[in-house]
Amino acid sequence: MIEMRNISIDFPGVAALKNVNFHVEKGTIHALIGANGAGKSTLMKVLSGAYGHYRGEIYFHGEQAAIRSPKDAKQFGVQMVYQEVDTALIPHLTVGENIMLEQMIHGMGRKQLIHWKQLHKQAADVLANLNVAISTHKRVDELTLAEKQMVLIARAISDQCSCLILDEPTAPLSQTETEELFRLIRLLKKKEVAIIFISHRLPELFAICEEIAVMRNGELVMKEKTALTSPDDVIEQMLGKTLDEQYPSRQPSTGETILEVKNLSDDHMVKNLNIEVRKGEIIGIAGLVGAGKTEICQALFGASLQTSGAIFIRGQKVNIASPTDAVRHGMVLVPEERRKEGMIISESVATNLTVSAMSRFSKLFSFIDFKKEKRAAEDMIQRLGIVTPSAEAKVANLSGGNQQKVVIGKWLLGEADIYIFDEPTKGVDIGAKREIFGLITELAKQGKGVIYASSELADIVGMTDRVYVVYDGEAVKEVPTSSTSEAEILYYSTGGK
Amino acid sequence: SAGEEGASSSSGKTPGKIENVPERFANGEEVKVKVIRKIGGDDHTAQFLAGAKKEGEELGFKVDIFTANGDTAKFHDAIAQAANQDYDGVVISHGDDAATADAVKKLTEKGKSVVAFDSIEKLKEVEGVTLTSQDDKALAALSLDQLVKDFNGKANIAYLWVDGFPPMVRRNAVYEETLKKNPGIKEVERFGVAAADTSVQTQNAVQAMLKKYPKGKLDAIYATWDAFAIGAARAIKEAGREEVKIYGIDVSNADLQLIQEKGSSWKYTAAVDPALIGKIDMRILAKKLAGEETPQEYALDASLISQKELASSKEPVNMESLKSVIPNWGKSDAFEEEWMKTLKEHY
Amino acid sequence: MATEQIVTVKKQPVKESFQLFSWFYKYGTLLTIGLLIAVFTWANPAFIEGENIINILRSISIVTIIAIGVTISLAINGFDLSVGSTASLANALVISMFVWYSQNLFVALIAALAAAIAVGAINALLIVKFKIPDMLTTLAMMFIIQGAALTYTKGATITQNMVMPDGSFAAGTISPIFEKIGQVPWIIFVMVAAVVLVHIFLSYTKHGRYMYIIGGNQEAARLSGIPVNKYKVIAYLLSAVCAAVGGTVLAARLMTAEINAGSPYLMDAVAAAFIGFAVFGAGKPNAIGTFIGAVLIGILQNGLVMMSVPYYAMDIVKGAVLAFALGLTYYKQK
Amino acid sequence: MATEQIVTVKKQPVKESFQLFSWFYKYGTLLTIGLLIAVFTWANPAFIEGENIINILRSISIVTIIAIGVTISLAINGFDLSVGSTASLANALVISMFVWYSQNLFVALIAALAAAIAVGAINALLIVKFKIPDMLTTLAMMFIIQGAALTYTKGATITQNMVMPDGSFAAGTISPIFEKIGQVPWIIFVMVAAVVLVHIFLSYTKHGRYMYIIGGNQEAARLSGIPVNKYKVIAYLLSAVCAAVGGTVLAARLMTAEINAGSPYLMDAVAAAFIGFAVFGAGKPNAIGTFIGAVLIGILQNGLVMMSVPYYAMDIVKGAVLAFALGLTYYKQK
Ligand SMILES: Nc1ncnc2c1ncn2[C@@H]1O[C@H](COP(=O)(O)OP(=O)(O)OP(=O)(O)O)[C@@H](O)[C@H]1O
Ligand SMILES: Nc1ncnc2c1ncn2[C@@H]1O[C@H](COP(=O)(O)OP(=O)(O)OP(=O)(O)O)[C@@H](O)[C@H]1O
Ligand SMILES: [Mg+2]
Ligand SMILES: [Mg+2]
Repeated sequence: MIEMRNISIDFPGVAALKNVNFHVEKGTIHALIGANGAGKSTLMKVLSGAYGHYRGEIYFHGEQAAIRSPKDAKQFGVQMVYQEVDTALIPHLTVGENIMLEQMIHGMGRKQLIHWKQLHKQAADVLANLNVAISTHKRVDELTLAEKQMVLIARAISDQCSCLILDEPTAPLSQTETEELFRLIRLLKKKEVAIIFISHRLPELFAICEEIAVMRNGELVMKEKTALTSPDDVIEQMLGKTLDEQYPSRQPSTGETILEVKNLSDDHMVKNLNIEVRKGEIIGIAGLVGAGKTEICQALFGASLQTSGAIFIRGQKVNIASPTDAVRHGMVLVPEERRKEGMIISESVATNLTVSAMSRFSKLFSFIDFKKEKRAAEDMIQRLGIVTPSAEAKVANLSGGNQQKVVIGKWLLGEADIYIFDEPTKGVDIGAKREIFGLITELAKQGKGVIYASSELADIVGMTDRVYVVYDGEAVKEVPTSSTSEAEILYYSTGGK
Repeated sequence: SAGEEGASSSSGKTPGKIENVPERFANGEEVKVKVIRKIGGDDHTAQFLAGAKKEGEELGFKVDIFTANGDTAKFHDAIAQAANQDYDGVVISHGDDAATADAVKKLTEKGKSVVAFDSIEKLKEVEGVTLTSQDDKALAALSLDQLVKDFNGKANIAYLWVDGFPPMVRRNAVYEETLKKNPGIKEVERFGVAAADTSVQTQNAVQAMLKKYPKGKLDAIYATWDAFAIGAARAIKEAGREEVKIYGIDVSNADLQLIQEKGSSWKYTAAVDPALIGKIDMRILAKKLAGEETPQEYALDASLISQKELASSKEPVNMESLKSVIPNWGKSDAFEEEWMKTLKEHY
Repeated sequence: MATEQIVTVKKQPVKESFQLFSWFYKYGTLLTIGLLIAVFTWANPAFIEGENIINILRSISIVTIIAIGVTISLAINGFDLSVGSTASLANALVISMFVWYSQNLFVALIAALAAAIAVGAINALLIVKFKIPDMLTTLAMMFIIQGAALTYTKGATITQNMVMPDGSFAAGTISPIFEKIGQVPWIIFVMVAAVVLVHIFLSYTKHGRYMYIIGGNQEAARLSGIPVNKYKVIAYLLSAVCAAVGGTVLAARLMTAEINAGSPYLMDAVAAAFIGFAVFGAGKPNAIGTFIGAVLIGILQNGLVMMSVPYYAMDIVKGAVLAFALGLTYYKQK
Repeated sequence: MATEQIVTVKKQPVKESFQLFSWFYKYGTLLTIGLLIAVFTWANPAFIEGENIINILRSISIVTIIAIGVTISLAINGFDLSVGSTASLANALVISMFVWYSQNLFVALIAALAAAIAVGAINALLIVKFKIPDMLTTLAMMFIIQGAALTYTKGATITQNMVMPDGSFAAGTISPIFEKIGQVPWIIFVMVAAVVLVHIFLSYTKHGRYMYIIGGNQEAARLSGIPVNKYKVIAYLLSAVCAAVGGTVLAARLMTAEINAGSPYLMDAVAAAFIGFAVFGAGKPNAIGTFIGAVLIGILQNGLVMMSVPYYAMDIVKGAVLAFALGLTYYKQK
């Protein structure tokens, strides 16, 4: 149905796509996979009209289609849910308005006045179809990330849609929500919609997609029926090498308690949290989306208001009223929403990497030692394999996964005793995920305490020594990883006792 | 301060009969007047308002003052508001826009007495209003004629003037005429802005002019406003070009300071004592309240202050001590009735 | 209905203090206005009389009209600093049409409108085409328009019967109908009309929605196919038109064109529009809020004059009340 | 080295036009300055003489010092509108210390500094604790400080020998050393020192780096352990101190304290700081850029007077050149 021929596109300093040929048929689900920065989002942005300056042609049902703007794309029914959700939402408007955005823009015809009641009803219907419970009158800037994602999907299917592009839609979703999304995708497939599905989760792709396309370095290196290939093939095509074990093996050797939290509550979500982390230990915080994992991390880090409880570090009671206090006591946080909380997009990669370790790079009278800073930054770029033109490039122009690496690299340079990771592998390709797991394991080996919060149960099971299962802001269960399973954790996460 | 004491003693006094004063003031009933000035932010305003307030309070009035800082609409809001309040009389200053006539009419319709200073001519047509003004023609002529005399009718001058204000328009008329009569006086440059930082802008501009006209190319600067003269004097001092003489209009403490500085190039300034204007306006208002005859217009005499005269004083001269140097400065018994003296003694 | 069940979200137990603060956020400005009215009326009962209320409305009308324009530019997340000087220019043009060129009301108004459209178009061109940030563009334009108005009037005040450069008298007169615009009740009607029209435009039409969408997330708006540039142009045009209407009303009120007559309105208009953000918890620029912001400033100004606060201390009180209202609104908000 | 391989990415053939635009982005302002110098010198060779250059530097010194403060507040993505009135207040305080209270130089300077710290602290308190947006806070503070300065001077100009309210004369004299600060070369030295110090602070120390990071993404800065509030307080204190230094230098230059003498500097300071964004392609507020912005404005003002452009047309040219420089800088930039 859609065919993209010889698509190339350049950005200053990068050739993001090189002669890519890609096609999809109606009523099929296509997977698109590739390492971070391979060009997946860029290719799809070309198709959805976000980038008009590409070379090459796009054909629709055999006829050439001049797609140079989002409006053009929409005329052909191409809808895209972007990877960075915040770039597509209007924060100070309501959920209803955000969902019905396209109708407000293209569906009004000569009508000038907006029919508010009708708008909210239509939006509520779309959400009901998706089985999502969000009030259409809520402002979007009050939503959680997952809810925002749902709003965007709702928007995409609210309009006429012949081709739906989902750029890593499942990254912020938990298993149950992912299932809901798949139910919906299958529904759309029945309605003859072509679906392009970008994800870094291989099992997912193999579960739902009929065809899989792999990109590497701006080129399409493989396109195959899912049935005729295997995850290992795909990984090899994607990274140019095979990947052995996903989770690094390790011998947990735990020392004395480094962090102890007693009865911690915050002012809106976290209730009576009791956790303990020992040296060299990786503990997991598991739970569904919206269970309050992020809130727990924030409360520990002093980033939200604590209303009761006590925190002991190395046996000493400490007062952590702000992130500054936490950092001073050797505790750091890799936040979940990197664009909002992790990076300074207008600054260079180097500046972002060294921000939390500035004191180590400054001399007398706080003067910055630029040489030392640059060396450390380049070192970290190499260690993490961050794809960037240079250490001076702005992080705004890096691909999503590489941005995540920068945020993690920042804390690796920061040197702390306790590391809190909140969904550190979200949006990271398998290769890099493996590297990040390696880094975390390395930290544990050095005797650091690690808190790993994630809604990906496989990662929790694969990485941690002990798991706290969170339900509605409360740690309802503590289990040793060796004696549990994904199913058991899921059982507790959904409120089972 | 003296003013506040006057106010408090008047309110503290039990209302008894005051002898030999007009009926209106005889039983100590409170008299409230308001002074509303359109322009503000300069020393002239401060002195005018202080003069009016002082005189009013000495007469036992309660005097409220307001300046709109150049915001005409705010000026009119204040007048409209005064019309609604229980003021007996209003002094208006610089109501030079057309709408002032209507606004003043509203005041008189409500039975309030009005005296205006430097406002539109149309006010003369409003029944019962007295329009006072500085004699701008005399001000301009005094200093300009001195300039012509000093240079024997042959000089290159810079003209600092800004259009758009009635006094400025009147001063300009004298200037144009004088230039026509003395073809030897050549205007080589002109500049003028009326802004919040007029003097600093003028200073920077005159600096550039001095650069453009090296020694011998520029003889004098004629400044139609003291804010201009201040800027010019500072610029000349900074450039060390004291051979360029300044002839100005208006005077204030800051001006006197500059004129008296050693080697100052500011030679003459023509002026009316702004505090005296305020005082006389207040006296005319008092006469109106008393129901006495007042003229339709009144122009205050101007004097020429010279650097030489100031230098003759041993002490540094300021606005207060100027009267000891310049004959008749700041003194006028115009409209000062016997009963006013009685009132002043009483309060 | 099935929808209902799904849409409801489980309520969190919200704490008392939180509710109090969000109440303040919504009603802080109104509360401040209420307090001020109470204090001023207590000090002088004349404050609350009809005539004085009309005085207040008259005094805020021009600020409000200009502030409404600023609100539109804020809605697209822009910022128009040139409104004050545009008002000056419109003022000069309207009066000069009458006085210098003996034109009728219609021509005079068209002249002001044409100037506004030119200003708005240049602003929009620089912002949309040359991509100069809006604050900078409109700052530069502020100087240019101010200069243009000054040059046009040669720095002089335009009045009926004024002396022309050639020594003759200006023969034109200002239309008496025009004079009416500047008087009660018409001046208040113009203000109310501006507020209501822009309120309807921003809140009930799709065009207003598009502007908020652009203001909230320009990139998303672009990707959704909203002609972003077109709406930016419209916003700056409307902003300039409001400024010109303000300048025209100012002209009708003063019946003269003084130099830079419009510039003092910039600060007050910006303040009114900003205060308006928070009124009723809107959280975004809106016409009703802007009007209430202007009312706050107007009441303050009037009340302080009435209480005979020395003129030099007025700014302190004005600033302090502003800070108080803002403090009530924003304290404990995120 | 292995690092090199990863870090370097093969260069693409970048288009000519693109390079031209990025060159303009970096050097647009300097080019404009160059053009202006050429035009003015051609019109009048005296323009380029040393003496006139000193004139220009002297005339921009106060704007630059105040603009440097604005730059610091912009660095943390704040905005300080109260600098002009803070300068007025400092001016009034310094002169009054000498004239009214016969104090020495030291006391006078301490008074100005203390006022600056008070202003900065209140600004910071309202912004950091009460979370009032910075533009609004400093707008309110602008009124308050202006009123405070006016009340302090009772609306009168303070000069040596002035008449006091009780009829006596002010006996104090202004220190001759103080007068020197307002004269060449010292006034220029003060400016250069301010520019150099703040440049070093912002670009070479970790504190400056922290400020830029806060300006870039406050939430990320907070979660990186930077004490955001502390740095905000410092930024507003420094901004107020710069404004007070500007006001003090103004006092030394004028030797009097005029009413609101500092307020006209706000607009020019903001303009200078904004122009500075783009100088050398910095893309963020910076001290050197601000200085160059001030130079552009200063050259323009001086050159126009020299070319005898009528004063009322000056604003047009000033605005047009501003727009031109900005257009060069931003055209085709994203
Ligand atoms: N606007 C831009 N300006 C400059 N470079 C860009 C821009 N957008 C993308 N790139 C570059 O193009 C390349 C491809 O980026 P893209 O976002 O398509 O990767 P991706 O495959 O979606 O990766 P991820 O899995 O991390 O989302 C990257 O090297 C990126 O740095
Ligand atoms: N700004 C906010 N205002 C009100 N409630 C919020 C806000 N942010 C989050 N919440 C609520 O807090 C709860 C937990 O939020 P969140 O989704 O971040 O948790 P999580 O367990 O970290 O999930 P995730 O898997 O997305 O990381 C949700 O019920 C959400 O509605
Ligand atoms: Mg991507
Ligand atoms: Mg989370």
